Amino acid sequence: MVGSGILKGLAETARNFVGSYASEERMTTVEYPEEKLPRIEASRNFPFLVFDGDDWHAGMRCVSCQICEKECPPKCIYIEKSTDKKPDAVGKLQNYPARFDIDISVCMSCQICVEVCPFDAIKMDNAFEYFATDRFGDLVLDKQKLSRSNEYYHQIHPTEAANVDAELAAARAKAAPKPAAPAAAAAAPAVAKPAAAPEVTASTANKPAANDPAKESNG
Amino acid sequence: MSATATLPPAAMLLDSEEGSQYLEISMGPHHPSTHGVFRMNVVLDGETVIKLKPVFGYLHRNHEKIAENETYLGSMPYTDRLDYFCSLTNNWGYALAVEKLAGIEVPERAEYIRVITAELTRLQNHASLVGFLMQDMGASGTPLMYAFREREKILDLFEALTGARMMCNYMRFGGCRCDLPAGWLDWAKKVVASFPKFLDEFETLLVGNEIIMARTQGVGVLSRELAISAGITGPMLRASGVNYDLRKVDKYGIYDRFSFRVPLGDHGDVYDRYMMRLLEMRESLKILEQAMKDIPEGPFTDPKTKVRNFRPKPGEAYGRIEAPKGELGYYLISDGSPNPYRYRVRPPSLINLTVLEDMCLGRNVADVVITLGSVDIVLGEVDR
Amino acid sequence: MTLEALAALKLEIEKNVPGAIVEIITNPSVSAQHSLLIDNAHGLAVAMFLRDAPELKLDYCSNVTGIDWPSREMTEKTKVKKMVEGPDGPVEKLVDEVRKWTTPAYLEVVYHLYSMTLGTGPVILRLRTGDRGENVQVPSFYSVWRSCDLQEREVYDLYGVIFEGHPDLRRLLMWDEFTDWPMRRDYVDPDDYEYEPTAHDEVLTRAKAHYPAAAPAESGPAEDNA
Amino acid sequence: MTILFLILAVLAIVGASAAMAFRSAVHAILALALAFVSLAILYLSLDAQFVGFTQIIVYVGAVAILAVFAIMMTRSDSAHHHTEVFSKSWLTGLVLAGGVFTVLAWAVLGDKTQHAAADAPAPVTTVTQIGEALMQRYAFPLEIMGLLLTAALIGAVVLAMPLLSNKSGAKSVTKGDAR
Amino acid sequence: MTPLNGYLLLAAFLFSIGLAGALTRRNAILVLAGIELMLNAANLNFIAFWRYGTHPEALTGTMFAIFSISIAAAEAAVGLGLILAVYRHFKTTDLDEIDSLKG
Amino acid sequence: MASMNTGIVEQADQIFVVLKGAVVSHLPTILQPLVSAIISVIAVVAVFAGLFALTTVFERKGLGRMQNRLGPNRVGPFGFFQPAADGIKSLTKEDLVPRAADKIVHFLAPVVLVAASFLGYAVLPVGRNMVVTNLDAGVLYFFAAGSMVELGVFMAGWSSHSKYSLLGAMRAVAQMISYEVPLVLASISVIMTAGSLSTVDIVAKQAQYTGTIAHWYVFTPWGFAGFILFMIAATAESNRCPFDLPEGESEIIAGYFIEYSGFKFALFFAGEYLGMLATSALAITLFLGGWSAPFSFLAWVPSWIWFFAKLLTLIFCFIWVRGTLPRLRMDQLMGLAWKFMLPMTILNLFVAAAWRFVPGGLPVRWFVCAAMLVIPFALLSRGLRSEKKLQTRTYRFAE
Repeated sequence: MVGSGILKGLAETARNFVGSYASEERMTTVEYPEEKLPRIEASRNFPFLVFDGDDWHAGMRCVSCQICEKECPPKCIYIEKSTDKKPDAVGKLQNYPARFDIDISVCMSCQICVEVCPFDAIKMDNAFEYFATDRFGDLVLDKQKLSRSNEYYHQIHPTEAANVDAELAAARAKAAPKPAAPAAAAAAPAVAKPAAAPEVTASTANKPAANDPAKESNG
Repeated sequence: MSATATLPPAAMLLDSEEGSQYLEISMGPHHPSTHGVFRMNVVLDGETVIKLKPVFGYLHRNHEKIAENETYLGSMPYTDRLDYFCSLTNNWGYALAVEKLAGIEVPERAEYIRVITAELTRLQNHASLVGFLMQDMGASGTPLMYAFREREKILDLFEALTGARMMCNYMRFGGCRCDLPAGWLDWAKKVVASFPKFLDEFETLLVGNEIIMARTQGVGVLSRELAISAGITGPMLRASGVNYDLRKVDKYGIYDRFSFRVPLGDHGDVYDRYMMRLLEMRESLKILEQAMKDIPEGPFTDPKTKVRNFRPKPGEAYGRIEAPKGELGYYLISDGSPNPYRYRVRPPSLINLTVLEDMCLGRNVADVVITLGSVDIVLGEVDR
Repeated sequence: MTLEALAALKLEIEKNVPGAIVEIITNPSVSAQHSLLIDNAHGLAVAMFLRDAPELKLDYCSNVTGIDWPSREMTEKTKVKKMVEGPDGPVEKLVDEVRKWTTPAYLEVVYHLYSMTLGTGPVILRLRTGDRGENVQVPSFYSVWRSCDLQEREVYDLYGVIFEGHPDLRRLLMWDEFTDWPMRRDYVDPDDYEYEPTAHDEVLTRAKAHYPAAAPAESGPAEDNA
Repeated sequence: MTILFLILAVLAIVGASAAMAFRSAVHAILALALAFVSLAILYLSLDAQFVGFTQIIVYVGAVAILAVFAIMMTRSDSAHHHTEVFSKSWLTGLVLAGGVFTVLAWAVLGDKTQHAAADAPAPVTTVTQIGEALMQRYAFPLEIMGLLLTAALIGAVVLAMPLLSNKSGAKSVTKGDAR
Repeated sequence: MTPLNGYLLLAAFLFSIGLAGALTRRNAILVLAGIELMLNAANLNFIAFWRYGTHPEALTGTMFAIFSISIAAAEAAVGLGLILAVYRHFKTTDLDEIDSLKG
Repeated sequence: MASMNTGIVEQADQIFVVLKGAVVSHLPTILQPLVSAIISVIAVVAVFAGLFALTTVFERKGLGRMQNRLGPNRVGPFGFFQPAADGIKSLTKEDLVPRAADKIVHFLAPVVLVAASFLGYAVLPVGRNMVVTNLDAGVLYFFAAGSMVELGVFMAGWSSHSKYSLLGAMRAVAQMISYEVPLVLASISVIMTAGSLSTVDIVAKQAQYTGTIAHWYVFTPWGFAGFILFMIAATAESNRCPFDLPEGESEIIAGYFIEYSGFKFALFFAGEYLGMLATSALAITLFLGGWSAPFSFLAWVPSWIWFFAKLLTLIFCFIWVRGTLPRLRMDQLMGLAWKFMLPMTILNLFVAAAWRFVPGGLPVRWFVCAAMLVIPFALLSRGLRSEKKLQTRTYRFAE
């Protein structure tokens, strides 16, 4: 009879209406600022520069090889090489970026810079609560604003960071026999932090980062 | 009353020989039902459409030109932004074309991952399309919210795999960017297993509803002949009764390994088009179950293919896949340099709009809205 | 489609469409999608034949692409044995011979045809214009395949190929008042620069040139970091 | 001669005059609706409840709305067409109307018959009474009225029904010509 | 002036306005509106006579008004239908033009 | 219930009446009727305006719950101060008037609309002895007030000078005129049975009990059918989903009030909800026994609580339907009015008459009357299906 389909539909919405009070998992939404969804480990947002140790400038892994600048599809990275050299994460003397800017109003979070970086120096952040008051100044991040500690990297992407550290340690071990590697030893403690369980769902990096320049610079 | 004399009502009416009896309205680009910044210039006689001209280009950013100035890899994230609902199938289409051009073999596991992600994409695209269509019919968002509830679960899966919910940028020439993370497959199995429950709910809510039947049956009819001639593809073509699914015809990837059926409609109206989507979701679930059962271990990408400095030999290739909206093709010409000499996207949304006027003439405004809704367009792809 | 099959198809076309000049363009890439170049005068007839021939039934035109081939300076070095007047008489010697020529400039339209009925394809058709200036006409296949409607309009819009016989040849993506052809390779962006925050000095310079009176406050953060 | 009567009378006259004088047909009909409402309230003040409400339903709810509908359908809102509002013989009409009013006013004012006093008790009329009257004394006129309304309904539908050829004409509108 | 005279004068004035409108307006719809106004004026007379008459319990005035309103409704419907039909033919509702075109 | 002190029950029931009486009695006799009327009017306006505010929250929360969302929950406890926030927002928003608009009519339209929406409440008894005025032709008055809303709608649509608003106004007026016919016809069956146009009388007739069951008209076959038909027509009259074509946002964006902003927009919103509340209240009065309790043993609950409880239930039904159904098309809407609603309401009139005159006990009357209603409906369903107008389809699959 005409109308039975409508009644069935009404029953369905009524079931959902009652169900929304009965079962929490039905709810599509969460009350955002108070309640946050668990972070998914792989999620990415904007790139940052990893540094080892405590001094962001001394520990910066980037050697300003400018590969990311060339490969970046929207061309949002701008690098100037330094004229002098400093030891890199492995201990080799390398250039460092005199200037490293990322225009995050142009960046489209594609992760290609991370993929092409041979030095594991640039990684993807997953902080998303950005805001800026100055449309022009605040959206171009310089290298200080971009740098994050290796600990922070471990916090947001534990599995990936553990792999990276293992690779770096191997590279360092290869480089170690050669005598001039005092910087490598200094950088070594960065490996200390144990990686969280490599479970995709489990990562809930809600604790404030130990050294989280993103919050300071944007807050 | 002098203030009102500045804009006579005659200006609202078309100046035609028959005396100004037609009303010309511009639906869009800011209109709640045009699925983005799409515009239709509609001429109405009363509420009957007597002329309809789509106007494109509000979202045009010359994607093809950008890609021609970009490396082969650099275009991959831009393909995400074509049909921003289905970035993974866009990735696949582009990767497929490049693989054809450069003759790259894709490892088995990568093929399975591609099928899984593509079918998940199809699920979320179809579910939300049906939701949007109901929204166009005025259903206060309830079906759309149900669809989004399920879509959210699939997007979480995408995020865990690729790092992004919509702009995945996941596939690479010769495979995928990264392997499935630990535990992902079990999670995906759970999502897929709970999906039929949602489909049942959706169908109870929608399929028997007399109002939906009355609104959609016999509306926006597209004949089989016109559909073929106009190059309509995807569910819209199959709703007109043409058995043409690239997963069956081209058997690209590893689709010949899965058993699934292709639903076909007989009337080619809006009702058939939306039922096609509902039925295709069931079939996609079948493919997903098989793929997730059979997925082998192994490399997730072809190790011989370089990420950087990728220069295919000169030549050209056209690769196409069955995207949720229809046939998505990429045509590439290489001149041996790191950038493609010519990069062309064959957007299903745009070509499916070819027949919009044919489907809408003689119907009224409300029918135009749902006919457009049933075409399933995304303006990122239409305008590129 | 293999080269042999394509050659057979070429013969078939030439048999059924008298006067048609068909040329096979080989594709050196692994995809091996070779194509047929058709002369403009018989384009429509060939298209009709391909659509209606019972053994072909190419009823579905999937893709219409425009391509710009500007004239290019080509140089080719070949080693040629030549008699060279040596100090002790003519000697046969390997000599580099540089051959220079310019490729003809034309616009090309590529059609990818499939058969929905038979599930075969693709057959690739190419049409070429006389040059890139005045002679940019090719026949429109609108009357053969409706799917050429919007796609040919797009090619017209972006490349300036004029499709003769298209009933509604207007700009598709660009606005009606636009005059240039943006997808041509010699297209230069107009200087309607929109100032964006950027780290790139060259872009910034361009932006400043566009906005000569820009206030110092707006000069961007790039200098601050330097 | 209460204040209420004066207010309503002024409203009715203003509404009616505006209805006949406004350039825009829609404005005229809206003014006419004002006159209709004032008249309805006048009926109510005269203790004719039923007639008052019927007046609003029929005149405001139906006649005025139908009139604006007709104006929309015939696109005859003259506010912005630069045509004459009044016909060529407007002077004749005005003089005639003035003459009619003079005669009527003379007759009304010259009438010396005694009517019920101003403070006469309001007659009690219930809907029941009206119903009974309609069903008994006025049964025949009621039937005739029903017949008339039915005939009017059919007649209006037939008159207003668009010619069938119009429908097929809509489909044959040329497509393909620019915009 | 008795209350009745007031109502009668008002009715007379409204009637004249309606008459003037019906005679002078060019727009056919407004001519119809004028006629409605005249009918209304007549109704006011009926009600007033009934209220201040000698036999209010007989309901004559009310009845007359009710019938008059019904007829007015029928007249409006048919009249507007006619105007629509005329409009379809002449593409105008201007009475002077309809007069001069003669089909 | 025997143990209940009837005095307390009586007092709870009549508390507002007594309060008003107490206030009025302190005044001089000449002022008493005027003050009494003013108090009643203010009370009705305040209560129903408040109810309108509450309804908007209920609607948003209810829709949210049906869609598995929370709905507004930020302003005040459980988000119930949301309408206050909305009101402040709409008051402080800039009032935009289109340049080409007819300024005066544009301004008057919301005023006419809201005023007309409020007029109808005068005859609705919200409790025992609680009615602003007991008119002899109360139902007629209600419809007269309702018919003025159409004028307001038209004024809004026409004066905005926008194509969408004009389309919306034409749709709205056509729809309201069409559905007024079944609305009135559905109520006539009640009026016929009750023998009165007075809302108070109609409720009084239903507030009697046979055994424990009240004489609500909805408990009869014709009353039930009439109630359903009335509610369908009422949904259309108040432009609610699935008949919300005049403002169908996906088609004509917002319909006749598209060009309104700020407080005037809020007035349209209010007018629409007030109309919905008024027609629901009339449905309660005509079919659901007004303020009376359904069972005699529940009669101790104060009458006004019954009235508002029923009103909220009906509002929930409106929200429920809105959360479920898409909207109809214009021609289908008109077809429904003239081809389904009109014949069914007329048929219902005959059934109502038959209910009175069919001999034999209650079961026989039930059977006869229900058959008279169900059989035509079933035939209609079959007809629609055989014409393949409304049919689910089966699909073929290619392997």
